[in-house]
Amino acid sequence: MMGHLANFPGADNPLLWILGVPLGSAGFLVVLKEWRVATWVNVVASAITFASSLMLLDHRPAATRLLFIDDFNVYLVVLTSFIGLTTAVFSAAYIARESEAQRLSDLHLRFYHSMYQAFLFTMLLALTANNTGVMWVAVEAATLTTVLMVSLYRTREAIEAAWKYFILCSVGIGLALFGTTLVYLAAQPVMGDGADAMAWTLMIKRAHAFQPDLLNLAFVFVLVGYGTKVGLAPLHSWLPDAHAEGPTPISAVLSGLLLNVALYALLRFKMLIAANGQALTPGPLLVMMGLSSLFLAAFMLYRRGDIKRLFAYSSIEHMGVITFAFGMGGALANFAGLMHMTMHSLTKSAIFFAVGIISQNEGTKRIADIRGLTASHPVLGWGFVLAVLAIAGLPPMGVFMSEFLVVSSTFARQPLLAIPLALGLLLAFGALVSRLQMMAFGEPPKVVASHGTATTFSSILALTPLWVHMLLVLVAGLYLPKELVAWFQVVARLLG
Amino acid sequence: MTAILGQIAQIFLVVALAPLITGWVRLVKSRLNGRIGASPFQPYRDFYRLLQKEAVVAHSASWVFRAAPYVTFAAVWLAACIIPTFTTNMVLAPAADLIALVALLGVARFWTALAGMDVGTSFGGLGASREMMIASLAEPAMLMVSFSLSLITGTTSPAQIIAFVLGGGVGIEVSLGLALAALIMVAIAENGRIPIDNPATHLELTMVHEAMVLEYSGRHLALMEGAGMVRLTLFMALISGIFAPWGMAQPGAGALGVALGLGAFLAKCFILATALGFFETVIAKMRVFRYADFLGGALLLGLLATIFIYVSEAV
Amino acid sequence: MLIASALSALLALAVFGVLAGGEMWRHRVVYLGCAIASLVLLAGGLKHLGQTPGTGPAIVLPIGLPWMAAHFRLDNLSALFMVIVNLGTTAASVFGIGYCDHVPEPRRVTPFFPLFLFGMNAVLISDDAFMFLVSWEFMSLASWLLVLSDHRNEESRSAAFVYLMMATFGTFCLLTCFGLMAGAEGGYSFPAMRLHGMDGLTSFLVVLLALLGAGSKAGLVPLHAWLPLAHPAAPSHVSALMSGVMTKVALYGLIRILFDLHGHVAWGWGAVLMGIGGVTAVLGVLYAILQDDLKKLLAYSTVENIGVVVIGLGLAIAFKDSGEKALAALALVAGLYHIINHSIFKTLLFLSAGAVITATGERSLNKLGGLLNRMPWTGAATLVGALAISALPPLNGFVSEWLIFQSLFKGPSLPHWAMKFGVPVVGAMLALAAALAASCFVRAYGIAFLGRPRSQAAAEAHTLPFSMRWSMAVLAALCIILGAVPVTVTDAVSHVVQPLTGVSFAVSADLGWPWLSPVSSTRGSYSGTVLVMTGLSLFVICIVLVHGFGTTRVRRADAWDCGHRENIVNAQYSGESFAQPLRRVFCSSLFGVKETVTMPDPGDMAPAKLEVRVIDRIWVFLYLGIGRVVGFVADRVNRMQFLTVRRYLLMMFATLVFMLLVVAVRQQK
Amino acid sequence: MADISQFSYEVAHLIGATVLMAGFQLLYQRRLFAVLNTFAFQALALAAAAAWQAHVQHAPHLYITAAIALVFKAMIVPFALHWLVEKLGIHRSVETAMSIGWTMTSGVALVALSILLVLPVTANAAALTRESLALAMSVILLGLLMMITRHNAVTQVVGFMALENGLILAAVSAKGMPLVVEISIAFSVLVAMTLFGIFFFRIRERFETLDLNDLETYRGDRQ
Repeated sequence: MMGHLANFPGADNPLLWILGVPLGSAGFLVVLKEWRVATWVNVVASAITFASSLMLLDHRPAATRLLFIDDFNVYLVVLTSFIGLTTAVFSAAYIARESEAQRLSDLHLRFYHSMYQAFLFTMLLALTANNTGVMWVAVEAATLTTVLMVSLYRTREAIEAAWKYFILCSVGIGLALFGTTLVYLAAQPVMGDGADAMAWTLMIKRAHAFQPDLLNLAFVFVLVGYGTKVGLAPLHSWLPDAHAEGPTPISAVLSGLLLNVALYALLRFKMLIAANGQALTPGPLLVMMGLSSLFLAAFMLYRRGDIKRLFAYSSIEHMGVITFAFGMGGALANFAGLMHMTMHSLTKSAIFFAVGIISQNEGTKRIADIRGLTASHPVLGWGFVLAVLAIAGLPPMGVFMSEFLVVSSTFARQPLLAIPLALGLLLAFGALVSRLQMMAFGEPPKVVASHGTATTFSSILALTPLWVHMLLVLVAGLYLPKELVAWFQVVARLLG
Repeated sequence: MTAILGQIAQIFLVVALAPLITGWVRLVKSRLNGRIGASPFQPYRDFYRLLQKEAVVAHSASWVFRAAPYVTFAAVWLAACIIPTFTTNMVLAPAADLIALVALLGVARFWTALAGMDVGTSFGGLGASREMMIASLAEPAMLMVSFSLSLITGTTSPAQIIAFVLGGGVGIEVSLGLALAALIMVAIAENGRIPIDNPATHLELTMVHEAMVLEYSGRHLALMEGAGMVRLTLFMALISGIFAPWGMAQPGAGALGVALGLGAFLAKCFILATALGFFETVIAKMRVFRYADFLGGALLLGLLATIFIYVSEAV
Repeated sequence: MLIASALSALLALAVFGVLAGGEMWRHRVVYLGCAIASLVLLAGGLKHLGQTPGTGPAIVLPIGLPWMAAHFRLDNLSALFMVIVNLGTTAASVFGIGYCDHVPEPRRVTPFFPLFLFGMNAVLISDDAFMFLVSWEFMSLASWLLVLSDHRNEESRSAAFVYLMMATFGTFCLLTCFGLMAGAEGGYSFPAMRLHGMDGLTSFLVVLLALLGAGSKAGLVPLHAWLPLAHPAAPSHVSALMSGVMTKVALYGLIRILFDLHGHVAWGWGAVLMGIGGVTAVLGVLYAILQDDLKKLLAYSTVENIGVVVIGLGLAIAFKDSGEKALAALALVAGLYHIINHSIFKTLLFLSAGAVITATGERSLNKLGGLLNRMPWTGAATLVGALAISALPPLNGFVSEWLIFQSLFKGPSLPHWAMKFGVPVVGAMLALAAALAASCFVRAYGIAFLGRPRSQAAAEAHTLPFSMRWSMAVLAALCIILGAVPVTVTDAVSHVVQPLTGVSFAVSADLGWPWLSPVSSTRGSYSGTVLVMTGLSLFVICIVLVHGFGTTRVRRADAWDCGHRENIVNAQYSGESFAQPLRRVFCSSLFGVKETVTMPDPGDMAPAKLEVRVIDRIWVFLYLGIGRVVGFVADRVNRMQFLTVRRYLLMMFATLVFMLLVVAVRQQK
Repeated sequence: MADISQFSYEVAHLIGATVLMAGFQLLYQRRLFAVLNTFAFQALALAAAAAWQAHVQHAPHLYITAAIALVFKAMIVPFALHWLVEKLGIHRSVETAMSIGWTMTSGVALVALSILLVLPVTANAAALTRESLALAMSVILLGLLMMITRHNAVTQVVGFMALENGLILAAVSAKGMPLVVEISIAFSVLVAMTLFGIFFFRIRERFETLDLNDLETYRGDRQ
């Protein structure tokens, strides 16, 4: 209990900064009145967090009972803080234009920035926690912060979305807690009472001695619980509305970060099962949920009229693919899954950046009202085209590489599973491309909704994160750094 | 050396002989119709007359119109060069085979059809359109005939086929008969004879070939008509050469053999031309859209000819 | 390496194309650069082709799949296709120098053009599955953007959509195909795949998927539907490449998989390929005959020619599997020769279609006419192309068809009864397709270039920049050269074929240059060279005789027209009327052709109207059918978006209970 | 575990069973106030269970959990909901989506499923844990069942709380599970409650009713 305090990192430990800066700035931003300053504080805090996360690449602090860094979470921490930073930059531009349009009051903005940092904190905590309980708390807290942000606009739709989100995720998170408890129960006879039986680093070493039957049961609850958060069909229902009704930067971090973190939690538990060896393999369950998500989302994409919901469903689709990959298991598919997680985060958040600007420019979220973006706003429009093509899985962007690996390796092993996978991907591809063509090409509407007051600075600011992300995705599609590959391969082995 | 001489003789023989054969067919038809008819040498006189006349060319015609007669005639002539008439010992024989022969006739037809369309009259287009429809069935039928011949004799070269048949490699086979029937049908279509086309008609409902060359006059017309005559000779040589090659001079044959071959060829042409005249007199022309049935029949006969070979072989 | 630098130059040109802005000269510079890069690549390919058969140097770049890097290699097959591709791209680039300001939005064309060239070349030199597919899809992507360059046009957009869907469908098929060949361990490099053994089912699936994947890109029936939509929608120099060159890259993929990577395809697949090829050829050309749009017509004609090539490939497979290596080599040489030829004349014809559109602004046959008088260069070059594509001697198209026929004629020597009976049928289909192609191009050329102008635009067609004319002239010259000296080409191609069939085979072996004498001298032979020379002499003799005996006088007058002497331009045969006999004979049931004649009432002076409606049944039943099914399911699924929270919870609850039950059941075992 | 006598098992089971019974009762109630009262009773039983575990395991921190359950769940929440119902004038009968009989039957089936799942798997775990686990899982599933068979928002919230009760029952039964968890549960319940409060407030402000059927007229993305 109090002994946990001894586990807190010291000042030379990057983890202190990674977790401390967001938490501290969340507190500070609550009291900061001037929103213009707050946007920049937000950016600076995120930048510091990102910079400290980069230090992890250099040396990793030793694991404590509370926090740890290993091959799996190191890249996710860097990715999370990176997207946190880019989204903060985008958010600065976005908020500036929103408040010009007078859609948000000062109080709301204060609240928004504070919650943004709090959300980052919970994400990073969930990733670095070496304790199943702490991780659970962090994910729950993430739900709470995002619920508040989703309902930020106080519109009828926003509140309904937040309500749905809250109820479904609370139930889900409750089930996840039960799963966590079950895992503790499985570990406790082997590890003894107390925090040892909840520490990832310790559990994984002795997982082979755990009660397999209990682990089976635990995994079902964890899967349904965290799976809700991942947005796997048929647990996905909160996701599209929550993405659609909140401010766009929040949609970006929901898709780019929250889903990843929930999946990360799920995968940690899968590692335990893999290390145990006697438990039922969770593969079929994951494959099933992956495919159902893929197909549901693919068909849903054809009937979407709202641009943000469209891409929210696309997130469901990709989470389905990733889950499928991990369900298949094996070195190639696991590698592909990890790669896909990364690429999806970067690409999807980039798409939401673009979507944010688009809906601000055009003054609508209706796909039918958006036309000819490449003609009316070339830089934005082509960036958007690039991003959507990337998410649709066209080379040379990164998503293609992971889809290539998943489909081809699955086909060599289980042709009957690969066929629906390929079909689902093709279906989703068709929907995305047809919408993309509608929005990006064609005759642009004659009268562009008047948001012309936006300064050039803020529009450049808004576009930079989009292009930075796309550049990364483009590079990653052709070249991955050796270290990252090594980490992926280690994790892929652990995932079984 | 004899091959070169044989070739040169062949080249000029076909051109020299062609009007006579056409004249003879006309004469036979006239007599059967109860007319006296013109001399079989009348076509030569017609040519001379046409060559002396100036050529009238429509304002809207392009150079294609003026080049087409020469190209058409040259292409048919070239095709005729490679069909052995009196000797198989020809230097150009390996340069083209039956497939190339079909294609060379295709060249002539292509240009004629283009010429028909060049002036921009409705008759020209009508003729070209019908001609191409006929060709689109006749050509495959002809190729199927080549296919079955190649299966029977192991070669597509006319000279080699004839050599094979002369060598006694073939007995009387069903497929050979089918191929002959198909070839005759194709020949009728290719030469624009009754029942497909009437070379003497200028009635718009029935014209095919004549509609395309309607605008020609003078030397152009002479060449176009000459090409038709050479084509007729060519087909006679082909049919008689393959299915009745007797008397044909082989490589190594002496002057007597060549003379014999020449005589045999003239005799065969005479018989075929008489038969053609007779046939054309007793039969009526078809409606345009019945052509498809006729030529489709030829195509199927060709196909059957190939397949029947297995029957003969299997037994 | 020269090739590598040319490829990087293409990428750099794409960047320059983005920055080109509105200045036309910059666009011209990009095209000039493309032309130079293509020439370099062409030279590289030729240089390699000249060398003895064997594997070229491999290049490994640290990109692509991290644990195996990207492998590139230029072997004989890729060198041959590199020559084919870059012949077309050179011509199209040169054409583009003059043409680029005639496209609707040059800024949407110029940057993607070099990327397209890059993609096609990269496919050819890829030596592992990943890079192959990346380049393959990259090629599709670039061409999709090019199709979309006229994005304000609704038709172009839907064409682009269908195109990209089909391309991706093909990519997925190839992806799974490579996945099977690589095995679960992921041996994605081509050398590893060659060594990877396959059981019966895997082998079956590999061929099927390769056929679907490459076939959808090449335009085999029934996967051809995108082709006549997308090819015409792009700017003409791009259409030329898509039709003339990109489909060849697809065939390259097919050959690479079936003859090289897989290597032991069963003869039954050869039969299937031949059947598909035959059907594709006939249907393709029939569709072409019915078209009024010049570019659509050409696109359908591409479908036909792909069918012809695939017949050759199928035959080669059957021969190879039956141990007839020399005949396999012959069939493959024939197929490859036709690939070369088609890339040349189809590029030429599309470029000339571009020239016609530039000069008149019309692409409907019924608005053209008499262009030969206004555009003598283009007209002459197009005539050569039309003759070549109609497989008429002495041009190149005939040579390859002749070779295919020759190998087909040997087909019945195969031991399988299916082949003995099937080969003649395929032969008949091929013959039919060839003959119909001639009709098709008589119609196209006769109506567009001959006769009298059918519209003001056609009557006022203006001349073209010299770069456009020259690119066409060079291609036309190539058509003649490849037809006149075929042996030189077949000898080069047989180097390529040797590693694929395992036998060293020259088509000219028996009689020597310049005689094509497959199998033996008595089997039937052909010599374009001799034929041309004889034909020319006869032509000259003909002129000399005629002019010697007669007069050379010419009088210009009105057309006689059986004495009708009317001057109504519209009384000329139109595209529809020309096609009418063929339509009646071949198409009425096959395509659901409907002709409706509206006669005016007696006394009414209004003209009678004939409407012809052609339904592509494959499109209606297959493609629209799939669309309807997807729409139906999507409607049903979409209801899930509008449930209450309680029902969503119910779904969650049901999932949980279901999974618990699964665990309970599995634990009992 | 030598000091844990047979007696302590039996008491623990008895209390656990009481919680479960209360869960069933929740399903059975037709009136809103009765639901609230039953919920208070369940929370009370939970507090007792926590306290007993604290005693048996010699884990004093569990007394805090017991206290939270007692004060917060058994008293404050029911009162607050009571107040809300009166204040907002909510219809006081429970609208069910599934007949009570079927609900009860499903409930029994769920309990059977829980027992089926838990009993074999913890064969060599502590018996105390085992049975409590089965009970806890049943309570959780019943809570979920309640959420999906009731239209009314208040009953849904109660269902959710019942589900949490099951979670806590499981957590306190797990021997030596660190305090982190208890704090977090308490914390989340607290926050959840405030959130609910906020929601109720807003929902009242905008939709005039707490019936979810009215709330979800929009449901996003109608075309």
